[in-house]
Amino acid sequence: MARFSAGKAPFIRIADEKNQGTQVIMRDFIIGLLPIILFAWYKNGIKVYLEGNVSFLEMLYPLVFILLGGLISFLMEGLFFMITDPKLRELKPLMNKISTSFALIPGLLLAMVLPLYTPIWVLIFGAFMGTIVGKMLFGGFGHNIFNPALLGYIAVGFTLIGVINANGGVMNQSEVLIDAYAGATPLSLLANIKTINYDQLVTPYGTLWNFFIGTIPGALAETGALAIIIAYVWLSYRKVLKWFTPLIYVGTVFIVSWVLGAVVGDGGVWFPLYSILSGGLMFGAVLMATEPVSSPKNPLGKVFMALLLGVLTVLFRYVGNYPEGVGTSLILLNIFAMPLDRFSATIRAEGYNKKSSIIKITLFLLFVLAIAAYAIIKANGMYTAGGII
Amino acid sequence: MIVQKAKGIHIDGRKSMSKELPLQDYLNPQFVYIHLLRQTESLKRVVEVGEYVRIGQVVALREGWGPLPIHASVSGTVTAVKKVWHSSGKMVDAIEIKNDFLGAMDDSITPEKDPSSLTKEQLVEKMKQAGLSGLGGAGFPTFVKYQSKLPINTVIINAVECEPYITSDYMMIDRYPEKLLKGLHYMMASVGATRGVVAYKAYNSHITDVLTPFLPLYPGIEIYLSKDIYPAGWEKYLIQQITKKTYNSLPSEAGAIVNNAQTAMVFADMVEHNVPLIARGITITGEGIKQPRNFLVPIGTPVKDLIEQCGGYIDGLDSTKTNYIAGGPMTGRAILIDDLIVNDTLGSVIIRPIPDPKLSVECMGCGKCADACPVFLTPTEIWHASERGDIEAVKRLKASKCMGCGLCSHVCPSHIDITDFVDKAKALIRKGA
Amino acid sequence: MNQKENFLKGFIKENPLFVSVLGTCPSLAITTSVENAIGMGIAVLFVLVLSNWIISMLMVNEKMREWIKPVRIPVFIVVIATLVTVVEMVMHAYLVSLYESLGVFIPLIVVNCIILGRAEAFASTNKPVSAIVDGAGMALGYTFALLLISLVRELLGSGTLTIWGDLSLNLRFLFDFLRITPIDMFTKPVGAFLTFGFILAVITALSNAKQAKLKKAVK
Amino acid sequence: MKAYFQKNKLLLLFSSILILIFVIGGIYSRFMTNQITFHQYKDLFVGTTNLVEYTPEEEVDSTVLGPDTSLVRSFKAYVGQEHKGYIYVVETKGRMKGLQIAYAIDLATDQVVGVKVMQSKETPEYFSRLTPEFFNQFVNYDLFVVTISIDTTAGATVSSDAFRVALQYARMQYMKDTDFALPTKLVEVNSVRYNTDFATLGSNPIIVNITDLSTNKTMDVSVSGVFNFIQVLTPGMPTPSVDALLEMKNDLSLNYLSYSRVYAVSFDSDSLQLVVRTRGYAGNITFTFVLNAEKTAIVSTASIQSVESYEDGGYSNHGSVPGLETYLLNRYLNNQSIDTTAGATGTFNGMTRLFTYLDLIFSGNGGQ
Repeated sequence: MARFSAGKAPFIRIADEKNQGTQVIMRDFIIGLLPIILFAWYKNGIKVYLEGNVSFLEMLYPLVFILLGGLISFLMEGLFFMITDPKLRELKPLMNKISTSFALIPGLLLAMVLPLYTPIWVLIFGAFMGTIVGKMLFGGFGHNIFNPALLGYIAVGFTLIGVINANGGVMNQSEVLIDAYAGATPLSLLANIKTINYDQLVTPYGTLWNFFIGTIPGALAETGALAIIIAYVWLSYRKVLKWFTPLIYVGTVFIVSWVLGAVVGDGGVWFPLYSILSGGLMFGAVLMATEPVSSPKNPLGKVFMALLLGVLTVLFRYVGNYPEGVGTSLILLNIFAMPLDRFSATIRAEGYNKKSSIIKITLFLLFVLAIAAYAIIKANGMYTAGGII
Repeated sequence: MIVQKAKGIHIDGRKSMSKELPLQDYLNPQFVYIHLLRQTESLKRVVEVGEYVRIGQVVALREGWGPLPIHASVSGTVTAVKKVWHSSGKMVDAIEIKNDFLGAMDDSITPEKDPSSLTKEQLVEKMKQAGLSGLGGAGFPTFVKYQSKLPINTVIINAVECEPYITSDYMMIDRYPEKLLKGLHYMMASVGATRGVVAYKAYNSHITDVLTPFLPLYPGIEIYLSKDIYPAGWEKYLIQQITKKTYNSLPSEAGAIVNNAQTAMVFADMVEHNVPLIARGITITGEGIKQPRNFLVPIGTPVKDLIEQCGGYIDGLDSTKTNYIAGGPMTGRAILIDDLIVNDTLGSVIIRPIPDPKLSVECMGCGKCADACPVFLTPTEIWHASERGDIEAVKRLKASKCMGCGLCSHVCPSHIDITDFVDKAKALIRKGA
Repeated sequence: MNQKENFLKGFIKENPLFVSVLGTCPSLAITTSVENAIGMGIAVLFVLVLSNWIISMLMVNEKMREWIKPVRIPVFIVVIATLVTVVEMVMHAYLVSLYESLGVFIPLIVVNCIILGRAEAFASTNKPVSAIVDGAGMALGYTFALLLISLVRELLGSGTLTIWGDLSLNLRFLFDFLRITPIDMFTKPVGAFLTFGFILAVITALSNAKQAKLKKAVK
Repeated sequence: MKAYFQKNKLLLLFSSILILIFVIGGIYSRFMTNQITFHQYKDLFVGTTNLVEYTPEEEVDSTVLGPDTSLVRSFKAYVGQEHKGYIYVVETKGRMKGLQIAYAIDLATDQVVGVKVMQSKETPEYFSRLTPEFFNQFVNYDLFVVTISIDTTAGATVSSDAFRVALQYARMQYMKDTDFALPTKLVEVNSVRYNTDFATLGSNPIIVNITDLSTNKTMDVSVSGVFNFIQVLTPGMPTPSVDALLEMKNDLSLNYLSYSRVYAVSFDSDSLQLVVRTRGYAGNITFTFVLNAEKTAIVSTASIQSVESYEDGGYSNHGSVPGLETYLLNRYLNNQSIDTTAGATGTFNGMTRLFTYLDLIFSGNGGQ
């Protein structure tokens, strides 16, 4: 007699529908990346080509670089599966496995946050640190503590940035320095002059419109705020990411830096705008902070994480030694994602109107406020409003 | 999203397929099988093999905290006591009755002379005599609710049918609108409630049309239109929406009783004609059969017969390639063989082709389950905590709040049976406690 | 167990660093160059062979064993510390640069788990000859492990291979040929942990595979 | 062997693709880097068709020019097959470390033909003051000039001085790479002083003691505020050659720049009017003082001409220009202490220099 009972309720699952499920999420994610990739290609390749500065082969390079990043991490994951699991040495099971483990994404993202003209071996090294060390050694997709792309980026950033600098290239005048660390990006300018003044921070790059479009120095794809916003709209429409996480993250940075700007400088709205449009904030908020595996699972936890990310980014950016604080705060909060998840899940399950929940939420918000206040007070001593002379 | 208000998810109803044809009577199956099981309690058989039984004759007794008599649904000879499948997935003893197609009634089935003069206690007694238990799916003995010591002022008829596919309540109300209101009227009388509510989904405006002519006859009865979301028919949700009150364990704390629509109809029959629970409406639907429709059948009818009545399977499908879902698709149970018998809690059978095996994918932590949960739990956290065996954490995460609606599994993009893991966590609490 | 097996077990089967994971602190700290690994290996070889021999001589008699047992740890420490002091002084006198680069890790051999562990687990219950063979095998296995780590770290970290003193191999041309540069990270503690972890993983995977094969053969 | 390939073909395929990416991608990336380099440097050397990077056989001992100066890259520039010149990328320290400047030097004429900033961490505010004129002075700059002298840009002195140091380095490297040698020195500057004699102070503001190496004679000459030769003061000495005087000017502007910051323009002995010019932040500030008969103190200030910048309300609230100058001058005249004025360091420095100068010439005349 056949087995009497089969399968588990519910029998209608969204995942069974045509345009749902894990693979569809991956497809949607890659579609969401397209505008950013195209922007990176336009900024670093096509635009320079149209201005007549480079040859056709050179024009293709940014695109090839990003795609190579994806391919490298794909191959590495495949090799890892083949070496560790004898069952996966045939093409079909291997492809099934890889297609459900988002193999392309870490490499693509990594290539997008690295400067153009990073040597290929550095890219391979970064992909290795991200995919193998950061993802597969932790148990594969779904078990990684850190965002693989971010881990690769940090590994490259802390060990091989000199190599990238030595290879760093110039294509046209607007991008004398493409490298995020080398010193010509808006944020490192701020870190150098420690002055919050529109004429000194924004005018060298034109207007804030250039910041929005993305024609300012920075890594391959991180400057294109417009392209990232398009990706954000698509990804939240397809429900690949929760719409409020990037919004709260960017909003927190906006508000805290507005206060910071008002305390130190002239308090104009340009400073928070400058703050959210420069560096990798937009990119990190939309594509890194929403990475599902390494961030809290429940909505309240996501809100908590986004708030913390916002204030920590301001703290690391304006008070720390390095010009960019997005990567550091992300990797720090990746570690705390699990406790944060448990903390917020308990509050959520108990109900917000319970006394204990109110106390917990209040304490958390006070903590966030304390960090923000510390950042502002500290920055007040470090920055000046800056007049001429 | 993150603000805590009652919520749910709209699921494609797929109800139209079984609404095309009207309710069909199928009152005389060849054999009926009366399961000797109600909820989790075994019944005491009171008839012997070879005995002749009439419709409405007591054949078994439920004992324990909710004692009920169980009645024969056709007249004929008890031919055997054998093990048959129950929709809960177990094999249980059942009384097999061979129908003699005479329709002989038991003596107790006589019209009541003056139903309106019955007292509360008499009505509750009738409820008990009818062997009435919740026809919605839980199978909870109905009279127990009406013995509540707390004051009850609202009786709610739950005809929401929030699960997809199922239309039996809708079809039954369509045919017997007055019986529903009568049943509700008697139910209100048996507990002294002043307010009666019939709740169903807003898009079923047809029901409003058929009920409206009878509403003036029964004072205190109103209509509540619910949103088209799942789980709108959840008892707690319904009471919260209608009475604006919430409760912890029992609906009576909020002064309300919720009953299924068909329960009310059976009760109306019982009060006026002394007909106990012998038949119910059932939906036979799904993509796997030619003509889905609803039936009014005696309890104990084999589903196989009903599938034949529906015109059989679609081309290229036979019973070996078919999945039979007993109950709703969200909370029911999939069964691979058609040896299924209609019992008191089986409101629908959905026949679908066996789906392809799915790739197993790791949890990617998208958090859609936490987002969908109507009681604001975080299923992944509960799952991890129960895997660690951390009972304290499971308790802190309020796993006991879960009502098993299945939405978390429903929305999971990775085909993970999260509902199952949460059930295990709940079992862990029970074991630990 | 014959003496050959006794000697060889220290290399892979019971490798003090990779299998028992003993004495990791000095191992990770000093493996920035091959020279350091060789120097450390020689020091450990000297101390381990002699301490094993002396301790097994002390404990060879049943009566002595009974007598020493309650105070055996102090006794072992005294023996080892004496030997380590000898090594330290000799090194300071004749191999100054090595002495300086190994630094505090030479005196710390006293509390190295490998030496005390072998004394406790093997030398105190075995005959002097076996103890010497065991000590030599273990020390050489440890050296082998150090060499493995230091080879990777020095090659990737600074692009050279310093074998002894001036005898060093500059492999920068290889890097230049491949258009890459040494990865600074490998000379830092991060690189030590990464290298150690990867070698550990490979060795564990290999031994797991071997055991699975054995199990299959038995079945 | 064949069986092994059969068994592990997928593994081998994946590995070989990875190696292929490493090799071909590496070559592509390398090619790209070379292309970028070419695009970066080609406009330095007009008509260059090929750049070959090389490591100099002998590097300059950079400690001469300070620890922060070093050669980053060096190229040989070719037009077709013909070796035309060199490009040196020198890293030095301006206001910040890491200022990289590339100089292209033409082999045929020993001239600097192009200069370009490759990387800078300087404050854009100051750096943007380096005008095209500043860079144009490098075009066809003759390395044959004995002492390198470039006109610094006001407000960006430190940054523009870095260009001089880097050019010095590039020239030293160029000397090592080619058989280029500097010509012999024509003149030696021994000392520089201000003229404190009111009789000649207006016409000969600065007096330089030089040794004309061609005739080996030591003499005093007077130069103007911008180090232009005026006349020989030591009697009986021949006027040095024009080349020698040019070299002297270079040397002065290189090593004695501070003397050009403040100097007397004229002195009228009848009206006792002394005109002194000092260098402020934005330009020259010219004072006209009326002195007492003993020429030891200032009686009154006739006029102050200033082009200092106009901040709203004057810097540090001293009223409109020349509010700060007047304020400081009054404090000086009343023997009050003079503190740095925040936000007006340039003007303040100019004023203190002026006071030192005034002290000098008054005390040279017996005053306080």
